[in-house]
Amino acid sequence: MGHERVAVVGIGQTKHEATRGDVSVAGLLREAAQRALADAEMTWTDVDAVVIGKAPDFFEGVMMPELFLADALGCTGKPMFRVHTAGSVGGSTAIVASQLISAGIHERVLTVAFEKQSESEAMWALSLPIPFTPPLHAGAGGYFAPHIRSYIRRAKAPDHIGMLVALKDRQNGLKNPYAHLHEHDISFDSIKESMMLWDPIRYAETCPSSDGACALVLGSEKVADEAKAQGRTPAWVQGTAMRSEPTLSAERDTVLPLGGALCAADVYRQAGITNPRKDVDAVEMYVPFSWFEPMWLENLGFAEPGEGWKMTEAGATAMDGDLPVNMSGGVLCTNPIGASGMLRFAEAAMQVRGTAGEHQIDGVRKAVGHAYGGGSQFFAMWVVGTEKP
Amino acid sequence: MRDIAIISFDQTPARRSVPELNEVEMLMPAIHGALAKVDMTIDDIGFTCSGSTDYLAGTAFSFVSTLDGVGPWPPIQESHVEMDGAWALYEAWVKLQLGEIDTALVYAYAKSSPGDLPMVLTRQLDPITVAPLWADSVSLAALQARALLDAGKATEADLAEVAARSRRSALDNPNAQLAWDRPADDLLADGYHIAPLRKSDCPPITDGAACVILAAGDVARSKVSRPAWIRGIDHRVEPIHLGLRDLTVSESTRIAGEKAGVAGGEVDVAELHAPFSHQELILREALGLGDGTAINPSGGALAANPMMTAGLIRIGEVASRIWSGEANRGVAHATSGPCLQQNLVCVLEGEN
Amino acid sequence: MTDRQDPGEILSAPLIIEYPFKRTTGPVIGAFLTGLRERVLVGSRAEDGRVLVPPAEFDPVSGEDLTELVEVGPQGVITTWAWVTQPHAKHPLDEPFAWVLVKLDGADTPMLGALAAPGIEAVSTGARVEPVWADEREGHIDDIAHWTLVDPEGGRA
Amino acid sequence: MPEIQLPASLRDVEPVRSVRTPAQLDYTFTAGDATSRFLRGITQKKIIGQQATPQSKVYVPPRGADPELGAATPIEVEVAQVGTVTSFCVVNLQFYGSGMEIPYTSALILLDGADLSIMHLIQEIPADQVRIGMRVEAVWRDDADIEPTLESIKWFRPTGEPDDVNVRIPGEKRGTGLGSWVGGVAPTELVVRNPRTGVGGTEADGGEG
Repeated sequence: MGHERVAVVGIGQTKHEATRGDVSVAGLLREAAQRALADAEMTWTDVDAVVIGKAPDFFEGVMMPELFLADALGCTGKPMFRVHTAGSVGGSTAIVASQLISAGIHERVLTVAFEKQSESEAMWALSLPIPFTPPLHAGAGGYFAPHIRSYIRRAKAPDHIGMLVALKDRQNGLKNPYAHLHEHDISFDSIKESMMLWDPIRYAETCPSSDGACALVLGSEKVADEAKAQGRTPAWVQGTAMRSEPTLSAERDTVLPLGGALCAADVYRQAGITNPRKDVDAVEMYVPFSWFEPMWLENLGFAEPGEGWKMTEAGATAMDGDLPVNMSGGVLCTNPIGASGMLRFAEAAMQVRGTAGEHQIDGVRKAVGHAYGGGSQFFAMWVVGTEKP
Repeated sequence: MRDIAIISFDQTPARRSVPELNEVEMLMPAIHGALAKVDMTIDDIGFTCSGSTDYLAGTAFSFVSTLDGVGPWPPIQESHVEMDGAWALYEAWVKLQLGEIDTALVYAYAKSSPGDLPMVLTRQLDPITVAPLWADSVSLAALQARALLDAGKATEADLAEVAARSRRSALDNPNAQLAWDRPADDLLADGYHIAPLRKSDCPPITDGAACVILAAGDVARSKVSRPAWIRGIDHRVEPIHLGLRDLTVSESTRIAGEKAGVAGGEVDVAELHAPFSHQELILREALGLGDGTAINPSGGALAANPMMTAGLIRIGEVASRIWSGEANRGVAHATSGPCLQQNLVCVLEGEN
Repeated sequence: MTDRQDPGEILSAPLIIEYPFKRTTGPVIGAFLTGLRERVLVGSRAEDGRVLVPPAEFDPVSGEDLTELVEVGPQGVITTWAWVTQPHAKHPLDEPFAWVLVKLDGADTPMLGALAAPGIEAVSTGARVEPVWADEREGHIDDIAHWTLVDPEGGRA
Repeated sequence: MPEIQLPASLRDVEPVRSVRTPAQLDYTFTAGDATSRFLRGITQKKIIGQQATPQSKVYVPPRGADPELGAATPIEVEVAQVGTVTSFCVVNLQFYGSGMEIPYTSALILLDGADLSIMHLIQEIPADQVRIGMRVEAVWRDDADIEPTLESIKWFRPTGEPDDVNVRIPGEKRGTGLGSWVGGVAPTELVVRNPRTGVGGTEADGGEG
């Protein structure tokens, strides 16, 4: 964790939509960044450094787009850094930003993650016809569906669990004014009747493609104490961790990846969490297909093996359950890929700060933000809390 | 700040094209070489970080398959930047500052040969007002060179001197791609490539990879007799639009050099990431380097310019000269973006 | 064990990455492109009073929003240039031409363009130029077909 | 959204809100060593995996590195053209460029003699009858149509053998999966055998236990 304490002192995000036709890429980032700065009561000139994250550059068709975005984010004459760790990037970007403070290098760091998927199509960018490379027969859903099937078999889970997750997250999303999907008519039956895209994944159990950005202002202990003195609650970063493992290795477990569990164990150790189910008050986890909720519940130590789906079925992960999961509506409601991980980290911080509005859980003292990417192989997590670490 | 040193460095021989190897196949010898030089394996490494960009070879998530070359099993602590490996090294240095780990491995690689590099680089430019013009990287550098000539800060002969000296120095670098001995006057007799630049003022297009290992304090001392300590490291950026910058100076390099403490002592050697000859002159001025400093003894980017890697190689080249005792204090520089838009400066020092 | 193969045995194939990206402009860059369609050049006024062309949505120094757009040009002067002897198929002109940074009248920062000129000797820093508009304009940087030299008396060279 | 002040000349015209910027980049992709060697086997209707050492895992298709060892894979090993379905999904989405009739089945198939499943199509059986553990065999294109691509195998079809009831779903051989917390205790790196040091894993892995 380093010598210096770090806290989230400003949070901003855009309204997420399929196409944000009103703003340029720069405008999209600035909408999130300016909200974060306003929340922190700072201006561009207060920022020491900027850390930017996004998923592959082909999404917007700009190579290393942080270069053309440098002045949009007030970086002139400042350090600017670009992280890319596949789908986990929004989380790892926030972690890299926090380390600039915990290492004692900077006091105030702005971090921004984004994707403007409407500039092209994710389906195109993710399926460039690379010669001699075995075709992926059905996109990301086609990649993850067999692993979900393996989970269902291994955990002996009933079919309706994925639908319960989709219903819960879409209903949570109705409480989040920034969420992309606001499906007021959603019901268990409408999900059940939606098209089976990649059996066992239904259309209504799948994340959307979104334009959106998320930004955080991170501050040193001094900066956070000042914010607190002025009545703005900081969310203290109590632990950060990242783990990577190979995409295609013979020993790897694609259902419950070892890297994900090691990442969780590391971040809990730092945050003093010994019993995750008891010690954590709220979780934002990266669930792009509904079945990943029970899978991650097991992988992150909230449930014994084979028991994650029982937590979901019993309502433990609902807003009024003992471990609310994805209060914001999660990736199932909003998926600007590069920003999706940071949105999880941001929501965890909002819960701790008590600023989550209608989707606020009462009395959150410790919250977990989680992101993953690639073929369930890159993991980034943080724990934020009301107490100084 | 914790004492962190560069303890190992390896690179693949720079070549115009390495078609017989994919990226991970090309990269692995650099990783294995850097580890072997200090008798380490990946199991001795606390953190791994890499730099690369998808656009060069046209494959999304290129870094995902190259990670296989590290063997991240059991799972490891790892990160990737879509930047030159010098910035990956910066992230590793920050991570080491946190005090939980003592070693880090940094690698970078690029295969520029599959595409038309100067045209691929146009995709970095403002996507609405500039990129559609397909203003290639050499043309933009030529605009900068003309500005420098017009300002009276350099002559074409000065550029030729840099070009000639770099390729002459490269004769001693077994990994260089362009190495020859031709006097500057001779170069001036060549026609323009994109005026006012001649071919000799421009970098080669290179496929290659490099790996650097960092270690903290006593771990570094246990591995090499004379670690190359990072005494300062900083990076800064400017707007991408050429019209918003004074092209004859590098303000971001100047700030980074000041923050990294370049002026804090004699600089024996400097490896400057100047892909075009005139850029060396701009960088020398920005860093305040005088005649006492040996500039680019490796031949620099004019002798081998693997994208995303050439900056990391500059750091490795300076470190090598500190390990050998050839230099006591050196400056390494990395750049990114058109016409020196973003710059990193690292000050390295040996212990006496 | 097998030996490494010669490069000649390696399989290779074309890989084409092509997409008709649709970019939302936002109001400031949108106004610049609208101007091009209407044969009008506009810049934005920065906090320090400078007029930036192409207009920036935000101050390049402070990062604050810029909102005032002003008309500039259409003529301007070359601040620096580069001569291309062998144009690339993707370049805006087929014949040898100059890349130029042009500071438009009323602007403080230059913009990039391609200048048609009879030869390298015809181009110089400080020379006056003006845009040659495309016949069909749709609100795109290519609405400026290219730039051309203006003689000192005000007519075209 | 800040209010924009336009010059008079632009106040009464329809504003531009978006712009098409088509871009094409042409690359010459080269397959590299491992893939070229693998695909030359395919042109002889052989499926040739690669491994780093005689003891290490056999990877099909090989990609140039053993991702567990972090080492090159110079040893070639021909694997069987029959294998076991370790998992699958039924695709009902017309996928860009697929040209497949839906629904079709995309499966992970562990070929006999290989250590990693390949993803390929299952045909010649109704989609709703595909099972984990089902034994399948490769069906090649006509000889005249064999090219250096894995698509020279048109699909896999059932062999009619009994299902492999012991089929290993990745990680499942430890019963609960590698990344699971048992009794509230987190797994550690020692759950798996480190292939370089031999530390970790169980004796069945050849590790120290």
